[in-house]
Amino acid sequence: MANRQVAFAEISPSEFFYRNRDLAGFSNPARALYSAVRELVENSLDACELFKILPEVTVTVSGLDRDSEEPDPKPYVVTVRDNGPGIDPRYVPNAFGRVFFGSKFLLRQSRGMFGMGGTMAILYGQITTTKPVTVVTSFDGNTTYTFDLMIDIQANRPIVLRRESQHGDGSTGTSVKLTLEGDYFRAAQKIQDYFKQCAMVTPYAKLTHVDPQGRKFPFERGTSAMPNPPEETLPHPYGIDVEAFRRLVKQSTQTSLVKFMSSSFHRVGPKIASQFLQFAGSDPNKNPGELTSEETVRLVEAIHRFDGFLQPDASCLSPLGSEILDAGIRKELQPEFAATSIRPPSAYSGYPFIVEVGLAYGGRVLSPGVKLFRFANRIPLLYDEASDVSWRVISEEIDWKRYRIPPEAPLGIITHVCSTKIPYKTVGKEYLADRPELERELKNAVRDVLRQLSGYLKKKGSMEMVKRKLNIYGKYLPLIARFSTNLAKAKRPPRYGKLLGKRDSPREEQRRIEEYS
Amino acid sequence: MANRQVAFAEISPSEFFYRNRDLAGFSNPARALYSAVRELVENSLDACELFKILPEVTVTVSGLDRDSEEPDPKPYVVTVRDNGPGIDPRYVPNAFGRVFFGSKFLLRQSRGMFGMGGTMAILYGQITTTKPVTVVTSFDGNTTYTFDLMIDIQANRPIVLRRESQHGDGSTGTSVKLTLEGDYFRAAQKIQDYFKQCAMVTPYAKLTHVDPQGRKFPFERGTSAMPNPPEETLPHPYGIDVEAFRRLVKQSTQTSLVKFMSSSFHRVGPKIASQFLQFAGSDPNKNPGELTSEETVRLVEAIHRFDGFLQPDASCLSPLGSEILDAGIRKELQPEFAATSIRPPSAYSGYPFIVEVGLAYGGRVLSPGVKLFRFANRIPLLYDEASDVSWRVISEEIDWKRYRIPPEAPLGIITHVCSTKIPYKTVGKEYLADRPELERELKNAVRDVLRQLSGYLKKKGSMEMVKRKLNIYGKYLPLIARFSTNLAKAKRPPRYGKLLGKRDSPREEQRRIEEYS
Amino acid sequence: MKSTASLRRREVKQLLRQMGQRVYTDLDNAVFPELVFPSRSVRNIVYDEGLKQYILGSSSIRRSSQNIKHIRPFSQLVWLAYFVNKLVAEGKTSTLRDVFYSSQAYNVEFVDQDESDEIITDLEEVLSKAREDFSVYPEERSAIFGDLTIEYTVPGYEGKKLNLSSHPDGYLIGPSLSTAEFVDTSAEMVLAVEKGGIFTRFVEEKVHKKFKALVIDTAGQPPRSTRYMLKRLHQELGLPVYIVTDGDVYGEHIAMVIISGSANAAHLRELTVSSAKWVGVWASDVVKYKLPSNPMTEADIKRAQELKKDPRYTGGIWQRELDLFLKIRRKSELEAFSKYGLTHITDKYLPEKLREAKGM
Amino acid sequence: MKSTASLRRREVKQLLRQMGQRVYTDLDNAVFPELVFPSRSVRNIVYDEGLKQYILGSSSIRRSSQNIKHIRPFSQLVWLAYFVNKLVAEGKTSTLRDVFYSSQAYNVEFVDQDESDEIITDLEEVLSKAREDFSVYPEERSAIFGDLTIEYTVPGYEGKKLNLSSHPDGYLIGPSLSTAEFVDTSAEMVLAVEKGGIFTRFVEEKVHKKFKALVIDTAGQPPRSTRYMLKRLHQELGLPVYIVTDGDVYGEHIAMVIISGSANAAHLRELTVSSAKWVGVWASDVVKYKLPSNPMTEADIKRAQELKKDPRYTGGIWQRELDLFLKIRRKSELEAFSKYGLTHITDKYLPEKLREAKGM
Repeated sequence: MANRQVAFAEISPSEFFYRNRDLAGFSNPARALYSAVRELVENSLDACELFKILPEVTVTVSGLDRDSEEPDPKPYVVTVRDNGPGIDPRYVPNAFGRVFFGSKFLLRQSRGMFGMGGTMAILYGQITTTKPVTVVTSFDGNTTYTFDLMIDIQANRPIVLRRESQHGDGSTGTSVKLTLEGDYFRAAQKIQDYFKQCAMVTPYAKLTHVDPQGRKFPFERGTSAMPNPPEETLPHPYGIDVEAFRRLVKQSTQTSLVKFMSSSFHRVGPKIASQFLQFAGSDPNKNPGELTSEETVRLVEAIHRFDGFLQPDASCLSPLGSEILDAGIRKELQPEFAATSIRPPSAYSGYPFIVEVGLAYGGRVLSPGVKLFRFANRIPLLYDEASDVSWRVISEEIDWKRYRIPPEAPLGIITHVCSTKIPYKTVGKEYLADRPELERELKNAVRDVLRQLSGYLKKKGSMEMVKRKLNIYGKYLPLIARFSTNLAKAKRPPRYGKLLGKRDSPREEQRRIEEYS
Repeated sequence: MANRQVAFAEISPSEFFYRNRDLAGFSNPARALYSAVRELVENSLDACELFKILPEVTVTVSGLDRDSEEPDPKPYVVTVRDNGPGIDPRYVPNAFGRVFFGSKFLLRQSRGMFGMGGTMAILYGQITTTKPVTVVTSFDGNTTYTFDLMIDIQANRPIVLRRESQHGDGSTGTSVKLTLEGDYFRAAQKIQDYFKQCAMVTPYAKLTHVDPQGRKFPFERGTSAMPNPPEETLPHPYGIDVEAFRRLVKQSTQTSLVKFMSSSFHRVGPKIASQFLQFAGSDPNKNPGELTSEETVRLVEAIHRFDGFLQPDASCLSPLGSEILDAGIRKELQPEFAATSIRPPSAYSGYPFIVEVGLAYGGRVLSPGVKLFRFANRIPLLYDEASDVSWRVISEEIDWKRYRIPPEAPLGIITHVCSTKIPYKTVGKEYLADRPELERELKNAVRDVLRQLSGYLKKKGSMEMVKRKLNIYGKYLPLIARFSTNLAKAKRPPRYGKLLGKRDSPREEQRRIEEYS
Repeated sequence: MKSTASLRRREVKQLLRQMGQRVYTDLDNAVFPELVFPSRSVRNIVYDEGLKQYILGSSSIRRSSQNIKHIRPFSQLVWLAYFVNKLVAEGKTSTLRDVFYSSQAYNVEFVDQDESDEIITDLEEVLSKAREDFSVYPEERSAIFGDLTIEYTVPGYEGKKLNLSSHPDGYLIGPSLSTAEFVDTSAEMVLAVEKGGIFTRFVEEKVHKKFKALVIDTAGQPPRSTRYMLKRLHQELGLPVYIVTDGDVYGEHIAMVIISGSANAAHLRELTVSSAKWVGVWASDVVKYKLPSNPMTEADIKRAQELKKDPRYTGGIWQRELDLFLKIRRKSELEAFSKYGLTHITDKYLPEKLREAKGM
Repeated sequence: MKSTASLRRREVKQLLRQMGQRVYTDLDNAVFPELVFPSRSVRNIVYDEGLKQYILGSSSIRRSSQNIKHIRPFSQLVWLAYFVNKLVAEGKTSTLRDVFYSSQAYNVEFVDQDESDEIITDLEEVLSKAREDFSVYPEERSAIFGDLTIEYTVPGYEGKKLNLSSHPDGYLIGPSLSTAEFVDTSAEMVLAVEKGGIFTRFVEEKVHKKFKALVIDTAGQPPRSTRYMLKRLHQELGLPVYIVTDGDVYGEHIAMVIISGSANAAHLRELTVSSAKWVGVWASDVVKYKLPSNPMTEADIKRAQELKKDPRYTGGIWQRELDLFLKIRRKSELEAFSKYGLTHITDKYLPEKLREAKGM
């Protein structure tokens, strides 16, 4: 019996994602090219915004062999250059060559959620073309560093093939150039859509896309107003688990439970901390480091039962705001009418979030019918629309008839959710779950912009109505006179001219019209 | 400028999945309880089958505090005990306490695809209850080892709290006991369905479920026939990438390309290897270890263009087979009629697969209408039915009218796909992608079982028809006689008695009936 | 018997002239004219226990030419009065559809025939007259047969007489029959049947002679002109009216409408024969005569449950038969009696039911 | 004029007896009896260029009582012959529905009325007679008006005469009119109109006098008894037939069916008046008279495209007007002429079109 054995092996995180790359959006050459572009662009934008730099990002996609007439899929070179804060050269190899090493593992609003998109792009490039990635960066403006990197997948470790430095030109920023097997022919539409929609919610960014034929698609800056950078926040007690609690205890230098509570949690001050500890039956002066395992569990259970904690606030979030959203919509959709609605902060499972909704009506860009543009932490979401909570709200929760909007009106609805944790349903980051709190806020915001549109259409319509009705007495009274003269067998028409004369002025007329409408 | 810096940090794989546990099916207490049960059961079944042991698995779920009347969610203890091959004590801590350490990282058909379900269950238990997991195992029957383990999440490392050994009773097997916060009230239905459907495709297993109220739900063995254990297979050249190719080169001891090719790939022999190398323009005698990076890329590209490779065969797969599938259907659905269709092996993207479809009609278990039971590598798939390729085939691709099956017929359709790699659309392992090769095979198999049902119903119907018609002349001829007598104004009825006398025997009658039907 | 038809015509002409004068005078005095008539909204349709029929309540519509939303329908209403005034004067008739198309020469802009039909009903209310009185007839027509001598009043036929038993396929009840005077009859009752096939059967089997009856084919739910004819036969000749329908809830309702009127003609009170009797086919007949029957559909059952709540259906056979329909959940057609021979319905069923009815 | 109606009755009785004798003799000789008649399957309906109508081709149905699938319909067919033989003998009529219910006393088990209707058509084929000849009439009936004196042949009215201009609402064309003899007429043409409202208008406007016409209301697509009446008027009295319909493809098809017959009566050749003329409303009239019109629906357009491929529609005005309908994509009703006054259709349109028709 002794020889019957199951073989065990360990694999590295890179190895795991190498094997299951479709989990991260790298399932085929078209999707991989699209994912590589968006992951790198999002890293650039995140970095710029954190330091409140007006972003300038240039994305070039070109065939590895520029003259080749080979059909897709084939190797492409993707270069993404930004004017961000740059990266300290000490971190460059690990940041790009190691899965689970990154800057996104904080409670802070950012586009990336899983901290591995960039590395996945490099990994995919390497396994399909065996080319290294080239990273050029300057974080102080004085020196520019150039790295050629590959990944030792089995060890999840960067291999530095080249490291050079030269004199900088005073500006900071990072440029990433990688080679991967892609299918631009099939990815082109999604990439174009991605830039267009990105421009809608980051009108303060200058984005430039150069396609494999060398054509330049610039998305110019529409405003230089920028949202405040997101801030890191403490965890909210609601939604905390035992493991997280123990880590906070370990990190804390406080020696009493009450001080620990009021310094480690979001919106928990000494007063609420005392109330809670009384509720939990714990000694406020106890040293948190001395909590037994059982005591920890009991305390966490008490946290879940206590209803005296304040709702999370959203100071840590960085919404677009009405001005930027409006500018983005007007710039990209050129509508006849635009409206926005910014909801107050709310929270689900301890994570604060803000819903912002924009509406565009008419103009030359939109076609008839409702088009939905979905964003989460400023990322356009392009796939699986019908599974998204926004779609559900728009298609099922809104009583369209109430707003008297013609069914084929050219309408764009833009939804943006920002949060320290976006409730994505999958790693693909393409659609949001039906959290009731989120659904409620979306519903309120959509209703708000529809009311605004409804008001606009009514105003526009009633002006036309007045014009149309101005001459209505003049049309019908003569008919009434004619028929009644015949019925009454009268010899002459009635003197109803005075009734028409009553219309002293168009203003008087309009008053009357309004009175009866 | 130097001070503006992005903070970087590394996290461990455990940490990553701890933070994003909804990616692995642990998003809430109900789903987590269900996922923990199924992951542990599937590990047990995989282990037994690999060694062709008739599985006996007992799953007990009980409240941590048995007398507590507390409402859900609350801590539950889940114990899964099997009679499998056991685990070498050297591997126990890492197998259970370390993400990315496991036995599933091979090209072999198994229920688990990502190799981390069991560890995720333990991790989830630990973060919600801080209780260790207890593993009891014997791999030789002589000694039984008991471990109490926890996971150091930040380090992705097991912590062994207890390691004891005692004298065994001669039998092998493993028992895993973990404590986690769960919601049995909401998970009960899915767990019940899971066992019922499991029993349908593993009728050779004895499964027992004991619920929190102590009620026992046994699923007895319906057959002792067992499918052959799945075998590990070499990779097929179709779908290979540069990284994988390089690894094969590194592992190989062959010193010529032709020998390397014919010993490292599935269904590539010396002849095909030579043809291919000629096609690629490579020297067959070149030492593969001396390939440059560029040469490697060119060779892999040539592999993708070459159309002389054989389709993968399915000797490595372990389908249920007609006998076992039929036994499972009869045992669980007790139908009036059952049929199965086993398709020949096929392949998509280099992965071999086999489709097996069963059908159940009538009986006391099924209710009117079509019910679909989906399985992949013997796992029941319970969520997101409408997104699955089987559902699409049944609802859109089948012309039901052709089979003359009454619309409200009580019908069960069972689909089973086995493959070295199941094309799951998400990590949740709940539905399969619309691969055209898969769709075609499912369609053919479903049509086949429907044809069988159609034949059965026709035969059943025509027997009843014969009985009903036996006396038909006796009924109508007297009427015809009566009316024609009246019309002809005849004085006596016609002597048609002889016509009835022609019915020599029922057999003669039936012959005539068949002649005219 | 007096000449009711010509009296009616004179009265309508007078009413139309009065309406015109009111409008004319207002206009001449520089006042926006308006017309007031009862509202037909659902809330204003009430059941009158005494009359045993639906009537309109006290809410009114004030349609003013000053209101910009009313001026178009107001003009249409005055045009319609003008148009039918010409019809009556010239002794011509028109259909609902004709009215719609005729309007197009006058710029009064009906959007569709539904709209002109509505205005016709408005005029019925303003004048308190049925549209047949101002020469607007429906297209569907039912038929009559039996010993009744009439005298026409329509142009070209004035004074001509006709006996309605002279054409055994029956006489269409159209404008000329509706406006004819009744001269003489030997009939002692009116039998209203729901279906043409049974009407023909009754004529063939000489029901008009055997039962001294005038037979009317209502062709389903009878058009108003036919209900008006029944009313006149009852009122002017004093004949009792018996109703024979299919054995289903729709048949029961045909009888009810003849007896108690319909909600959408609640503004007209001259269309009901409250003493008329529904003699069958009852649900109890379906059982008693073992008639071939079909299961009631979902819609049938729903309709029966609605009618059970209808105030007209209080008490008597009405509730009893509805309950029985709902219990047996089956329905039969009049033709079902053919199972027992074509003449069973006239030889057996009808005499039995008429005997029964006289005791009701 | 000879008494065609009584001749026909005698002929039918004889045919029924022959059929009975054939079946009886077979049975008596211990042979399974069978009946052979033309197949009505779509493949056996062919267009006869000479007759300009659909007829049945040469395929036959052999219905044998030996075939277990045929014996039930065979029995039903013999029962039906037995049943109508009684009807004819007793001078009674019956409807399609009556036949269905009457069968229930005889154990011949029709599943539904569709099935008994089918067997009635089978008997039409076996006897080569229309069902009206063996006293089975449809329920829908159309009407006639004008100076035609008829003599009834139905029981109780034998020898009685009636002039069809004596009731201005028109006479229903039922069994007694269908079987009456034509005695005398001053009419010189027959005008078949599609709608009751226009029929009444024609009568009111004395079209029967002005144009010396018999006016027939076909009530939409005319029932067979009406087509049979048109045929008789044409054949026995030599009157030309003119058809006036709505200005749409359905109107055009009503005219076509009167002239060339329908596919589902391809087994009967005595229902068409091949010299009848469709005088309007044509698509070109819609344009020429600037009639109020509505857009054609999807269904209208599809129907027009189907008819374009129909062999009966080859050439002449038929294709021309279909093409124009498809071009203008609008349709008008007969009532649309009311826009120009109620009498415009009779004063202007009809004379113009009849003039035009005489040149056709």
